[in-house]
Amino acid sequence: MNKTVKNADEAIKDIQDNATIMLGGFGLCGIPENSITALVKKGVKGLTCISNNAGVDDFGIGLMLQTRQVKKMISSYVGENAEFERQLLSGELEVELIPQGTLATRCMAAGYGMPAIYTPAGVGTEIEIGKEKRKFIVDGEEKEFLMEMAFDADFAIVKAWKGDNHGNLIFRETARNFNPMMAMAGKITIAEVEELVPAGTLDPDHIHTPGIYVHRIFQGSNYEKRIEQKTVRAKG
Amino acid sequence: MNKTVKNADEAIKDIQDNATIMLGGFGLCGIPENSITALVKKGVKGLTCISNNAGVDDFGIGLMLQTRQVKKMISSYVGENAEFERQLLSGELEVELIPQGTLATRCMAAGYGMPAIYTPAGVGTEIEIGKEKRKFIVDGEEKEFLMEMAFDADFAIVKAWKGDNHGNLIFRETARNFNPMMAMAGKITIAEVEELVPAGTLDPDHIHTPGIYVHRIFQGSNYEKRIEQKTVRAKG
Amino acid sequence: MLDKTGIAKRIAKEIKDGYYVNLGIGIPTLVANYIPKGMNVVLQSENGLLGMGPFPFEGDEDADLINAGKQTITTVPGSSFFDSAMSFGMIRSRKVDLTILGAMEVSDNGDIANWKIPGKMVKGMGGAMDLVASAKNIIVAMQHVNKAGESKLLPKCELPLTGIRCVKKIVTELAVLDVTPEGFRLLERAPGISVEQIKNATLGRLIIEGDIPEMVIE
Amino acid sequence: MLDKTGIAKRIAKEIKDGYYVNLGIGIPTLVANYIPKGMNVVLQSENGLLGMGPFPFEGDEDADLINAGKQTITTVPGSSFFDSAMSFGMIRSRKVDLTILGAMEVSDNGDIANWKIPGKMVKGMGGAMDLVASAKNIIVAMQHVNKAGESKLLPKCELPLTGIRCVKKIVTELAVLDVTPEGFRLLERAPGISVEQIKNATLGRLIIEGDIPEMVIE
Repeated sequence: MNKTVKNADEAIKDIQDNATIMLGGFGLCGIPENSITALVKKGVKGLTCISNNAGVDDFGIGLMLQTRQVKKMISSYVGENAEFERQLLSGELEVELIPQGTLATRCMAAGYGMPAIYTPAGVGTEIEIGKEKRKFIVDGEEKEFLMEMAFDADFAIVKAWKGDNHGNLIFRETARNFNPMMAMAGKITIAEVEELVPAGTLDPDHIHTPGIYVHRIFQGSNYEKRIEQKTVRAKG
Repeated sequence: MNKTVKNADEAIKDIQDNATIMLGGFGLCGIPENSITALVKKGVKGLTCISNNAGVDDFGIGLMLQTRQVKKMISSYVGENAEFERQLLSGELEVELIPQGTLATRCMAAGYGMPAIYTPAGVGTEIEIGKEKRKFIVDGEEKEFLMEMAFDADFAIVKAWKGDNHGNLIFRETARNFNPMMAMAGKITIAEVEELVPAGTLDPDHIHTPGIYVHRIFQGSNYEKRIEQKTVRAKG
Repeated sequence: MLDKTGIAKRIAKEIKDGYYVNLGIGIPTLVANYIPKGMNVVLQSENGLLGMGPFPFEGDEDADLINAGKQTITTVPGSSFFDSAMSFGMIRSRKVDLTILGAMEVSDNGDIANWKIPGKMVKGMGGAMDLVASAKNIIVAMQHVNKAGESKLLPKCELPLTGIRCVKKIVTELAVLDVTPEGFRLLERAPGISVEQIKNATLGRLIIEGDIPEMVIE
Repeated sequence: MLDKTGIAKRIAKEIKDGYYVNLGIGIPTLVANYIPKGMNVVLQSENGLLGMGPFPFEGDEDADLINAGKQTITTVPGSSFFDSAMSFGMIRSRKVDLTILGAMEVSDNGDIANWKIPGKMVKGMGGAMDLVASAKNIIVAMQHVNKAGESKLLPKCELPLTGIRCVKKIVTELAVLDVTPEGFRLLERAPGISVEQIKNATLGRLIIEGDIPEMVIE
């Protein structure tokens, strides 16, 4: 069950124009750096990107915005990104903002084969427009929920800390974030890892994403792991 | 955040007659042995038990059947249990059989605050009677699903391998099974562990159930860990 | 006519390199023994394991490590453990390539009955309903006829259903058949079995086109 | 009048031993600094952490360890990491005892607006809509009036809503107020602030019953 590919170029080689891709990460933490670089190099266009954030001007998905490869972003928070703002205001870029928990759960739904889920997030706000609303009794109280649909993504691209050639993945700290759900949700899932080990090396109890969800895996290189907001305290 | 209690008796002391309780485990693997013994000792009656299986005649939930403490079992497979069969046929015991994945997912729904989920399991069978059926398009094909409701359990009782005083849990091998979802789903969750360690001992990346879901934890004793079907192969 | 081992051996030929496979209890469990050496196949056990290995050696059994049939087992390199929600999640999202299970009855539209006999003690459906409702490829290992000689390949199941329109292929002691929109399509005869015998043993619509080869099993 | 630190200190008094708390960006983040020593409180960060600790010492920052505000942080003993689905799962299932967040406007029925200003670039709601839709106890840290001196405690929010009927308590530079079915109930005055000043700064229904004590903050 060897799913190893040589590098990011090989992993993403069949991603075509107008594909829908999920990209793991929260802010710049746990993002598939190598794959993003490869997508920029390949120059694939018209992408719909499902990712919690859109990177910054010169890192993460921001790099794909610079090259105008992204047609649409589906995110919960698009943050501080001047090029993003320019493209959005000029109408070059379409943006769908959805609550972060809804984003996570719509990924999970896809991975768990659930066509739709119910969440209270967005009830009574503009988010509910066009969505089915439904009341359920929860803890003895009637409460309204929105029906949200599972995502349907051609590719999911995730970044893990360690992985093996079966595609088993282990994430590190808060770099886990959206990666496990997106790994489950992609029709084709590509995983890049900091360290690729032979099957049997990872403790089966420690694996966060079983290899069945992962179609291609490679060991990335030159991880920058940029910090978006370095906050420290004084010593002593 | 010390959630440690002395033992099973203390952990279950406020479980009253007619409570609905979830019990983790698959077959006899990963079942909360100490808590079951304490429930038998306490003699609480009229219980509704949500558990994948019902134990065997003289172990697991079977012990609570012998003492006629169980009013209703919600399970996917009740297996080989003579006393169970006797009580069922005599009308003393009510049984609701539901698909295993539905059972797991209804627990998960409760833990994830989703009032209902959709699953195709049981469509076209007697399981669909009385349930809402709905069509969704999945991978371009129309498919029918049943709406299944999140469980509403007063208590969840789970068994983990290791835990800490914050209630963080790590499971071992296939003894994990239903335990993590049930831990998330109980209004009050009780965890018994083979080894209880101080907070900070367990690697935060290895924790399967974060302590926020667990209300009481204790180190169990005298685990029998009975094997239901010992199957071996000859050496060499 | 095939014995249980023969059925398992014939089904093993349906497994392809790179498959994730879920094996039900009974004959399907035996299939694991006949997967060609060198083929990369990962066995899923729905109680929370990918990468199931053979039974342990005497003395090595581990109470925490069982399969969905509650038998003590082992793992192979590359295995992973997960909870039941994720296990059925991967089943529902069709990540498992092939599901092999037993049946009491199959109808010629692919309905399956394998969990309940009216009047007999019901043990429960376990994970069978989830598996048949979601699996992308289901092969059934079953007896063509019951002990009274009555066909179990029917126009319509008489027993309570486990799932509908889901079975893709059937391997019995007599034959290999595909389930098609037009009914059971006979693909192979068991050694020494005639087309006539299969016809007589099949109550559902049966399609017989051209010469039906005898199956080849090592 | 309270400064930001004062608001954070006052809110910290609402935290009880044994609480799991989610702190939003801005003033709520400061609250962590004023949780009484010895109190067992676990901070949840919705990007996947329970047991958030203070900022790291210079040189100890770890790119893999950030909070929901994307700031480098540390963990405390007993912490755990999990994915975003579980994180919002525990939020939706009301395992988090208290959520503290900022707001642009709150209405006297508990509606909150804090994510979008028409005509300005929208950055997104992040996790705010999930938090306000599910949290069992929401305290808002906000300014009572905007820079033009206009009330932000309104009969009805004018900005696009983040959530409805969810805010339980508000701490501003002027006052502490509960949100009740009858409107804002004034509980405490900030040091040096009169009831009259609070009245003038509040457009929504305001309930003033009996003597309103001045708040006590160390």
